[in-house]
Amino acid sequence: MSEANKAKLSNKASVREIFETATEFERVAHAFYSALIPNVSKNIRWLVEELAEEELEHVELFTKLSQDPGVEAVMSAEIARPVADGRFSDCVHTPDLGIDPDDQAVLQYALMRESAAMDQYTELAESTPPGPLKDAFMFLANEETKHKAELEKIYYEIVHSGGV
Amino acid sequence: MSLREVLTPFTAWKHVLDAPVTIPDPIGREAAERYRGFHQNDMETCIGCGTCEAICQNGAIDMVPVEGQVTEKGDSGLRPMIDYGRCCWCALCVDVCMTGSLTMSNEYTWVDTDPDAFRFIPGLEEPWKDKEAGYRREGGRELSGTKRSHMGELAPALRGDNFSEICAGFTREEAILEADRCVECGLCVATCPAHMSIPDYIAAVRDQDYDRGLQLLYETNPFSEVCGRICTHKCETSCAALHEGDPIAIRWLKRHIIDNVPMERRLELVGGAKPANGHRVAIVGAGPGGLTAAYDLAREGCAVTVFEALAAPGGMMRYGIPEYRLPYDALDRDVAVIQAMGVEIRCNMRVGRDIALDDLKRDHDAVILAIGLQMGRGTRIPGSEGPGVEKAVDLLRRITAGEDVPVPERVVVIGGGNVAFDIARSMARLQKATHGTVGVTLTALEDRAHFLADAEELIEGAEEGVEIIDKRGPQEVMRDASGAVTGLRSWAVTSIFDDQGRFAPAYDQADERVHEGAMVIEAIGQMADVSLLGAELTEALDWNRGRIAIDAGFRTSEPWLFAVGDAVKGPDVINAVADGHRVAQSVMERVSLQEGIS
Amino acid sequence: MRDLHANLKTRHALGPFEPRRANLGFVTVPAERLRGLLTELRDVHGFTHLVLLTAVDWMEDGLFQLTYLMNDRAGDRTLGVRVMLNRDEAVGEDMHDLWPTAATYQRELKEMFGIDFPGSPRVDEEFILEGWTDLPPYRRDFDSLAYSQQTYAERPGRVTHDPRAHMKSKLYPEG
Amino acid sequence: MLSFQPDRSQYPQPGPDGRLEVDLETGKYLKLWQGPNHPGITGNMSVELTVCGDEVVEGKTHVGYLHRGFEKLMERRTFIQVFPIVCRVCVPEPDFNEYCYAAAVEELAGIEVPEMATWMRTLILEMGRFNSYMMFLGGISGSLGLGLVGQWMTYVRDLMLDRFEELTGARIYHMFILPGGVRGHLPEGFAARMEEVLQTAEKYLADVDRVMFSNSVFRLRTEGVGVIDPALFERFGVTGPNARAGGVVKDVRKDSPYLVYDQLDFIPASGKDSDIFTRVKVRRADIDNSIGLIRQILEKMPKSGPVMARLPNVLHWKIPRGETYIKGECSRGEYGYYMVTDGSGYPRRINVRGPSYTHAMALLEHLIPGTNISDVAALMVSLHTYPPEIER
Repeated sequence: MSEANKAKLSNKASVREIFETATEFERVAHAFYSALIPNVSKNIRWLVEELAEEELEHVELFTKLSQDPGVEAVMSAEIARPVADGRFSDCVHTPDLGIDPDDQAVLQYALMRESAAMDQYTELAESTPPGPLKDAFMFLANEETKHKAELEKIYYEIVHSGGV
Repeated sequence: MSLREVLTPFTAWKHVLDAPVTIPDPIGREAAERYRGFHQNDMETCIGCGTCEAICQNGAIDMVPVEGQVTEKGDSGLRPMIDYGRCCWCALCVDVCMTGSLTMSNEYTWVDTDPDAFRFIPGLEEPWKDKEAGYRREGGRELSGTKRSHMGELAPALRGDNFSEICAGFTREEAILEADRCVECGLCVATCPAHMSIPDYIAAVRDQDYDRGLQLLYETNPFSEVCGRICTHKCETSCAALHEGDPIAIRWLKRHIIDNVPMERRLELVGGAKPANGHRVAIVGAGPGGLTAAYDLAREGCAVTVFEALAAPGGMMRYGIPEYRLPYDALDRDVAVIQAMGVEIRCNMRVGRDIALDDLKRDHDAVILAIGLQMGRGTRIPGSEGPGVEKAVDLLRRITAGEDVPVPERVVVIGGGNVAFDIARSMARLQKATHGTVGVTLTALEDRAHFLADAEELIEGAEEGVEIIDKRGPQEVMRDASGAVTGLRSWAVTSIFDDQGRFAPAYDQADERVHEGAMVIEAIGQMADVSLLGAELTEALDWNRGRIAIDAGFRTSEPWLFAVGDAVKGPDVINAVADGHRVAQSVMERVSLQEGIS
Repeated sequence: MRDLHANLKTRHALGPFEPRRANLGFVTVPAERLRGLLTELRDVHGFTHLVLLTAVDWMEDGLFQLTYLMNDRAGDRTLGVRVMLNRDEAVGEDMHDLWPTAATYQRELKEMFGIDFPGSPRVDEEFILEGWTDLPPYRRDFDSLAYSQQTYAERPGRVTHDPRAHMKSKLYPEG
Repeated sequence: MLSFQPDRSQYPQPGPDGRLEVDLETGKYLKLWQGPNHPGITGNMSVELTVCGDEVVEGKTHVGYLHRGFEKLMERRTFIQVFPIVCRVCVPEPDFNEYCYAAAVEELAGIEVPEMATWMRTLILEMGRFNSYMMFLGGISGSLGLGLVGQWMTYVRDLMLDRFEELTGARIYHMFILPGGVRGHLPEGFAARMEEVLQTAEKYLADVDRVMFSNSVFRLRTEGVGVIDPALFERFGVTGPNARAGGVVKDVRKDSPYLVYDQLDFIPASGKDSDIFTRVKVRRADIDNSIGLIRQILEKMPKSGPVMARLPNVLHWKIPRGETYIKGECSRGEYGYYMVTDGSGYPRRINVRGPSYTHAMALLEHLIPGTNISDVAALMVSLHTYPPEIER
């Protein structure tokens, strides 16, 4: 077990650490979906494109936050490591969905990510001291919740259809 | 002549001091409770069916558009306007009203200097609008029947172990009784995707003119054998009769017509196709959409070839719907009429395997894709990969094809739509025939009131021994150490739709159950197999959220290619039929245009 | 009633007896046998009361049906005697000598159906209609609706809509 | 008994064609029109009188003032659509039309009417008869200058109209008896309110007995006047109270019972003298009969049960080919509907047989010669005429 992973298992983490994981989480997701676009059949490309776009917005949000002096000021503070962090951190590693994954596979992966993100941000919003970072986590928690709900609906609309 | 007779009349004078019996001021005298006074109409309940107008012997009623009343499914948006210059207050309009919206207040005085005021629309702002007293018909709708006519069905005991057709169809007497109930308002026509002339063909049943009935059916639908049996009959959900009774059995009446016209007579009545016009059209898929388009185009004189991947035409009508709902010979008769128009159906010709789409493109003026939704969706829950988990559509197809399918003593079906019931009831029959008992559990996310399947599926399925468990969300297919399926683990569904009516199930994880079974069948959804398009065409085509993008005329972004049916649009046979007509029209426009150019 | 019919059938060349209720039936008699039948019914069989005399227009068959409804009050029996007349030159036999009231019926039939009864008192006098020049109005080929539309002005402003056509125009005008 | 004995030597004699030769140029004769608006005429009808002095030598009945062509209208309406118009044939006693039409349709269509409905129908018909007689008493007294009785009777009739209103939803054209049954049950407390009306009626009728039947003027002007020889009854188709006043005790309710009359006790009123007085007297007794019948019906009728039979959808209702005649005893005599169907959705022919058709035409014209001008009104009203029955 690496030092870094040991640190992750302890129940405290610095804001910087959390912040960087989150930034990475969103960036990887955006990159993953973007890379997937040309590899899926055109008939499901709309889905991946929509997912990539969502993630891009979040990446931009983190970029903006990192330039915020108020955020910079709390970077070294220690906060409770979220329970969901393990699952969340795992998502930084992108899966292999195979060649030409179908819409259901993409959706299931996206749903899993959204679920982890939602839990992570919800906990972070609770434990981060008040300030622009807490606001950002709250915003993200809210966003990911909506996002997950929307994806679930899309999932059921696509998968549970045609059967009458 | 006595003095008494001269004097007695003067006794009348004793009344001279009596109080007058007349009412000093009769204005405002309240009429009796059930007095037939000025009309009232509950605008929200009224559906604008015009039955009041039809029965009015004075011709006092006009159906008129009213601001705020929207024309929509089951409501014409029209409302009665009554000309009090003609009305005789007989209240037949109230007695016949299909929804009970039209009533009468006991108000009877109305003074106005404008004669046109007496041509009025009840239910707007008249002073007696909300008055409680007044004529209400006693005992409900008496003037047109409210009970659906009986139709013979195989008893559950007689059908549980076989695939014999359940519904016997109406006898003539039953059909006439049922047709008699129709008030010919025509609200159903807008709801029917093919806009069939429903009131007209029902009238033909009433008149016992089956020839006329058949011709009316064929004007809009070459699949009356099929639709007369398994149509989703949304028309019946906008029937005026349903507001205070059973809706008219439109579907069964359609079947009754077709039941009463022998095959040779059908061909005579339908007549032949126009002379060949030299155009060639290829259709991929012999389902209802493709064959309807084929029928129309062939009648116009096109040379139509239908390429069907499976061994027989019909698509889901044959390979999806079980025989007990739609016998194959009924489907064959519909297909035979289509073939009689000169349509060539080439079976066992899977495009992309046995023939290339490019070849079709090259040899024809237009190609219509009518491929349907042949692939079943899976839940992809843990354990769902591997033997023992089947897709409903695959199993149904294999049953139709006569293949042996495994028939365990206990089976779990996931899904609450008609397909789920089709497989559940088919498996129940096979179990009954094989093991003598039925062991099918059907679990669905929805609660009973919101099952996508038709109500009679729930009733008949239960009669046949299918255990229906609603509000269960599948979580895992359970397997034993050897990997054999042992059951399905599910959570209770606490809510299924969000406030916008979109699917968003929520679960109670504490309420967990395992449904025992050696086979789990997934019947949750279907998708189109678009692989036949090939990468190049897939890339070239425009798409719309997973489906081939089409315009109102079912044209794809490629001018030679059209697409129709479940794969691009509607969810059922009648929609496919309706769209088949439209795509045929677009194709005709295209080929005529080519003609103009060449 | 069946016995009576059997009794009269041959002598008056009656058609088959058509019972309606126990005390009501109908029978058709050739026009030339009508007077003899009615007289016998009245004088011998107790059918003294002529309930009504009216006509039915069987235009499609080219016939007028005259119905003499005869009632035996003591026996509570009613017999409808039918005579079929050629519609083109409909002439009935005057019966006012048997029942003076028949004259009124015959006068009305002349006016309303155009069936003549030569010899009937005042048969050509106007009965109900004054200055009528059209077809006798109770004939089936007189169209009372067309007559009223031609004769009287409709008050303007009435327009109706067929629900089915209206829904088409609103919801699916194209198809 | 006073009697008018004119010198008839100067009268016109029938010509060879049997018609009177009245030469107005001689100045001996005068044409006098009684009606169409005249207190002695109930409804729009007129009698064209030829008078010599104050004696009437000839009378001709003229109708057509309110011809609406009902029988034609009926042929142009579906079976249910005819229902609202039949009552309009007769204002004072419209219900007979509703009953006869409904019964004819039911018979030809083979519809069984629920028992409750037959009781309700009988009740309605007796209420209608009562009201018809109220108008009659007013009419006959009015035609002899006794206006007071008319006022009383109008009041009593109005009370009965209140009962009609609460039972049927309308006062005059009730449109309550429709093919298949009737439109509703008795309202709560109806019997008690009806009893009040009947008791009020009896009170007023006792007054009428005093001021009319025990009135020397009334008796002088009606006794022995307008006598119909009972020998004429059959030839002139005289029915109802007009015949019963001449000793021919025939009443369809008894002789050919319909509805529930065979379950009710009553003795048809009758008399012997066949004059105006007896005809009025018979009707007066008929009113008592009706009052008794209404009480019996309300007491004996079932307390619950359906009032309508199941009909085919009335919008497509076709009735097989057939013909029938339905009759009943209305206040004026035999009332009937002769209906012919041809298998279509419309009646082929409906003929309305009203007693006035014979009473006010052939019979009246026969009775008028030799009467005094001032008696014509009473004579005519004593036959109880409703002109619309003549010109349906």
